[in-house]
Amino acid sequence: MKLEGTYIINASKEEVWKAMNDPAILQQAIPGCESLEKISDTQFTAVIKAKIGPVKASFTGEVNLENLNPPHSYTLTGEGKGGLAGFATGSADVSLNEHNDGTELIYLVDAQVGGKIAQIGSRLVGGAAKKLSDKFFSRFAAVINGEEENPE
Amino acid sequence: MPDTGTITSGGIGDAVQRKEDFRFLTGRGTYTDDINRMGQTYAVFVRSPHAHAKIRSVDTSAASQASGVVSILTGADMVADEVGSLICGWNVVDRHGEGHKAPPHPPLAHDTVKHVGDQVAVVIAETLSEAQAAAELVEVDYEVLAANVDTGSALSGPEIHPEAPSNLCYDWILGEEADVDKALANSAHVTELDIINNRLVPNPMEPRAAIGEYDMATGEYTCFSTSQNPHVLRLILCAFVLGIPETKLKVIAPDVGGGFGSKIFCYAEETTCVWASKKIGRPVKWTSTRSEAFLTDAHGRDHVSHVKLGLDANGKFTALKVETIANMGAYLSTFASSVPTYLYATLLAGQYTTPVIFCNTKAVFTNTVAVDAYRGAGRPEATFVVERIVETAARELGVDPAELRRKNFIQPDQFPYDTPVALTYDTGNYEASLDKAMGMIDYAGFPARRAKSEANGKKRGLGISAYIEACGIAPSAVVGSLGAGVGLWESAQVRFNATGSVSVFTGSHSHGQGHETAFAQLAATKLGIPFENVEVVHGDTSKVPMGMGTYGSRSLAVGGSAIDRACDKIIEKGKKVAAHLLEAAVEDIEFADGNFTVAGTDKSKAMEEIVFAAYVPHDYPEGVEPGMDETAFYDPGNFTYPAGTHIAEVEIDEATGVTEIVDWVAVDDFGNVINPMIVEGQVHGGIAQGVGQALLEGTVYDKDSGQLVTGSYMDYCMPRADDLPSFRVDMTTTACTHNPLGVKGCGEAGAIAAPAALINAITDATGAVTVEMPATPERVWRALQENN
Amino acid sequence: MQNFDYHKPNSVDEAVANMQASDDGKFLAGGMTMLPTMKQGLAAPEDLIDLHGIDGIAGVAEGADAIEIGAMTSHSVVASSALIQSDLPALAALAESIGDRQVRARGTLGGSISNNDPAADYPAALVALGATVKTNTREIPAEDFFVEMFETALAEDEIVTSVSFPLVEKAAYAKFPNPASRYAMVGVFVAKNADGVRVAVTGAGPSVFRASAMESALDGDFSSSALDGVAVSADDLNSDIHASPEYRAHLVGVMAKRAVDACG
Amino acid sequence: MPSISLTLNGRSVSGEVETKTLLVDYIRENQKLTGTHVGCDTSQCGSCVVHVDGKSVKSCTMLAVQVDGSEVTTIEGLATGEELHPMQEAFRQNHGLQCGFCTPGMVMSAVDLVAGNPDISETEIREGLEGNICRCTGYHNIVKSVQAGAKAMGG
Repeated sequence: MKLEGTYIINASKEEVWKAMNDPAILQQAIPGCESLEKISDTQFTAVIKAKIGPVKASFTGEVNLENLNPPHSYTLTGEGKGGLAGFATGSADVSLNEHNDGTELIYLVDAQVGGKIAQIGSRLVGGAAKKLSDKFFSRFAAVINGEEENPE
Repeated sequence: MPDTGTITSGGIGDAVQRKEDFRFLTGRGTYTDDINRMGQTYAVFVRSPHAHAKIRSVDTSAASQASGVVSILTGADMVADEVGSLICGWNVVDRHGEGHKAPPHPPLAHDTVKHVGDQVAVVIAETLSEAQAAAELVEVDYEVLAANVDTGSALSGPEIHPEAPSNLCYDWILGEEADVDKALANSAHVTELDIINNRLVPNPMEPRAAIGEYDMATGEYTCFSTSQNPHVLRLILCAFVLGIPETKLKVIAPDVGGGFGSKIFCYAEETTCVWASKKIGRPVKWTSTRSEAFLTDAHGRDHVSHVKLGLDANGKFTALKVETIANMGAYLSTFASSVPTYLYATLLAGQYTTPVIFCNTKAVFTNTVAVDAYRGAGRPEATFVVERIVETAARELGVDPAELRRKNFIQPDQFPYDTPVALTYDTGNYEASLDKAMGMIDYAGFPARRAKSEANGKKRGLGISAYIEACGIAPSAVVGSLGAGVGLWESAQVRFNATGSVSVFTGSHSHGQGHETAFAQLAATKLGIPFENVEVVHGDTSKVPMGMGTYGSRSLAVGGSAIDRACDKIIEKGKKVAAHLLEAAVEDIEFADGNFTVAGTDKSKAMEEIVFAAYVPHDYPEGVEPGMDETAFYDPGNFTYPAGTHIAEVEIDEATGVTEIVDWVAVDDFGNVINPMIVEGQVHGGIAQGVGQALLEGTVYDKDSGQLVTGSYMDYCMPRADDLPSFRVDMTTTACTHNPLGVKGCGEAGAIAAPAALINAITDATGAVTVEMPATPERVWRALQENN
Repeated sequence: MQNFDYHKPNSVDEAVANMQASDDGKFLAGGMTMLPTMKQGLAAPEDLIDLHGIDGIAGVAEGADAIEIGAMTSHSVVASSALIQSDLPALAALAESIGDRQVRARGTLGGSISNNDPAADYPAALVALGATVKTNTREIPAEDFFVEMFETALAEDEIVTSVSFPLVEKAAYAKFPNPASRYAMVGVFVAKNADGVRVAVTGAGPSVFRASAMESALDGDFSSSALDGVAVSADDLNSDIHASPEYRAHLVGVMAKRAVDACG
Repeated sequence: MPSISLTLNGRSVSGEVETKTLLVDYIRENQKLTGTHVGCDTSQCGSCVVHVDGKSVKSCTMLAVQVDGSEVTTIEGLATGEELHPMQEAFRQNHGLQCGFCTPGMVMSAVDLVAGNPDISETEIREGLEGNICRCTGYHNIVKSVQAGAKAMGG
């Protein structure tokens, strides 16, 4: 499934780019992210506790930064295994443009889920994915903007 | 029709209540999952969450340490034990003379997984929950490959089997393409239509289950299984997969909670349970969850077709050309290859005199669960093609669809009728069914009803489906020449006990059809004994001589005929005994109503007396064996051809696109009827599944990921009571000419007839040329938007 | 499914204490969502705190210009309550449309709204009627209670005790069920009282929402024809195999009209 | 493990159960009453319907610990000896079953549905059986059975 969105962030393109490569900020932004450990500059391992309504599943997996074109764009890819729940994979093409109020961040997410969540939760998968990517980018924007946001 | 509540004597034609109902109604049925064996263990399969992937490694180390784990077995263990591939029992030879591609189908995958749900390992533990917990700890490392799930584009998608280039299983033809093309070119009118036959999940309410058990003392295996054909399962397991002599494997299919085709096949799970039971020395039980059933039970249908029908200036059909892509799924299931070929293309004549027909079927592999026979198997697809294109032609030409059909019907005096697609219809009267159905629905009054609906903001439509099917697939010599790996006879053993009760052993299996009742009626009538005295035994390979099972509406036509033949042998022998006791010549003995009588006299012996004499042969004819126990194998001379007309009338809510079935009439010709109550019930159930296909049931695989999106009742829409109307069912009768009972089979008719009737009604109401199945409210709403 | 510690407290305070003592606890009301989720292995709480043993949080009571329904009141009780049938028949009819007979026998008002499934029926009623959700610690207006998909204003250890539904002049609920699951694919609850008309939509979006353009149109002329041409944007609506956003948007309009007509 | 006591088909039973034990598993595995069936895992098919304190519920969506102190009736408890309950008899008379797998749940739902309503309409029956899926009968004869059963029960 594909999702897209745009955020205006009150910071320069360079500042946003730096944040996009900062594991600490990424961890704060990824909903339910319990740990994000750096393997290399572009590779991380992550533990994410996803909670959608009654469903609670822990995903472990990798996050990679690809197609780096500083400070304009990159692709954030990830895949996680959630045991019985199944798995999730996705990529987000993120690009930055200068904007009157700072920087315009445009994302295009392509995500897939598999296993039990795909099999029995199809009516909710789209909404959940949208909610999680909105959460990620809005938190990301908030963290850069220095706004208070309590990560779950 | 008799009132189905009537209790009568239990002879042929009586709507007698079913013998099996008391146990089912009181919760005393014995289904496979109700059986528990001493020392039993529980199996849980580790399944692929990916549609297509290489297995890099399977790590069972953590799982094997888990509480209660007895054993964890993988594909590598099966390779080491030389367990065979699950086979396809029907070799379809393609247009170039090559056999179909049947790539290996290991019961446990060891190299690649090819659909979501493909099994990789089995965890066996002391309890079910321990097995479930441990299965979660099995770590499989997959290299995910691109998935290919779309029927229409499968040939150009990622390759699934090296043995099947371009994912082509076979490219098969029936008929002469050049003749058909020429006839089409010379036709006054040609109607063309793209037709999709949607994939269905059979969903018998009882999920599959199996127990494998090995007795070290005797070297014998027992397999309890939810099978429609225990003997066929035994044959496949013994001869092809596990290499066990048939004397050492007993298959028991106890009460089975519906099958609809999906329980014909030899599956990985029962195979694994039987194999594993010897490895661990204990019984191994597996019961499918519904979620697993969605991922592993063979699905049905899934065709994409392009169809052309030619008509001359008088509206007579000149030629039919059908090009179909049929999805086989990831592996070639037990009888999958025969479904879109011999069970499909051969029915494309329908009830009509179309002189030339050509069908090309390309069977393709995809990363989806295997597709095989599902109620109707090929014939619903054929009927849908024929009845949709005929309806469309009538609308294009502006002629009454009933009249166009009538004009092209094979006439009663043309039987036996050779169709251009290899079949010989023995008998029928298609117009009689059409007339009766039109009368029942008040066809003439439809325009007035439509006008009334329009006034209430509703679109009304009427759809006819004049179907034909071929049941009781036969004879063995013919199916053998077409590639079938088995014979298609049926066996019966009729065993009188000394005190006059009768056990009838049949190789066909009952999983809802009521054999225990209908077969008892048959034997009781034939032998002239009370219905209550007859018990029908089925489903156990150690009791029943041999059998081919239940599918293709064959039980009565083939299995029933075998019983009839065995009864003939009993009567024949009884005559010898009676002649001796009555001091008359055998030729002078007549048998009627349970009595052997010397012709022209009142000298008579009842069946019970003869049977007693046969078991206590103190005064007995010389050279005649004692006992009264006869076996017959019946191999029919032809298919049977049930046919009829169903008419659906619908009302569509213009605002929402919701279709309501406001009336349904079904007039079927099943030949002679043993128990009209059971027959009616079969028709109702068949229609419901056909309505399900047309309105509700769609199987959706995500095109990118290959995940099954409709994997539960949350998304796969099963027909419920409030989705369906009451049906008005009636019959016409032309007796089958080539079996002793004159019967044809009734199990699949509804599922075959219904989809075309409904889609014809919906397209009539909306004005759309086509509405894809399932015709969901949104699809119908869009059709209304586009056509008004 | 994994084992858990099962608690059956006798009071709300005890239930809260059970939750506070747990690292990973869940309240269990009707269990119609929770138990299937646990069966599938998609949730495995360490503690399950069953609210069935608590007195005083189930039942229907008449308040001043309002009906107060205890959180543990089952859908079947709401559907068959003589009081609700006479004073707020739209709510009784809504309850009767939830799930199936067996689900209605077990499922509860409190459980349903605390879960806030985007396709649940009750949220539309609460929002359109301007209901107040009462918890063990506070009162929350319905519109603040439903935050987003599966999220409410409830704290982890907060329990809904009752919902107070103000009586209105007219109200009706029109539902288009998902053909398979029978959840609301689109459900529209219309309520009219002296302050004006409120239209709440469930099933169509990520969470219940008010259709303000429809409300304005109906404020001026409370008739279904007033909704002609008042469209709901498909932009943020749900998309799944059963219905596209465009179709859902269309259905919101149809269901809203039907609800208005049903108001009489 | 918690201990529970209940009345099952008129008989007092008690014992320890794991908290995760579903009512249906308790009935089938612990009490060996296999007439109650499991046909799905998303609480929709209704093959597992039993009565708890007189109301029909899906026993796959209740915990065994939740019926502590309750009265539970399964299909095995409906008939009196060999004499069928009027609803069971109506199903037999009207051919309201084929494979029999959904039947116990269907009958238990029907008994609850028609209680006090001998003249229940076809529409009410069809809507009232929303929670029970049958794949064999097309519901036609089930509806007839339930209507006849309602009459025979006399409300």
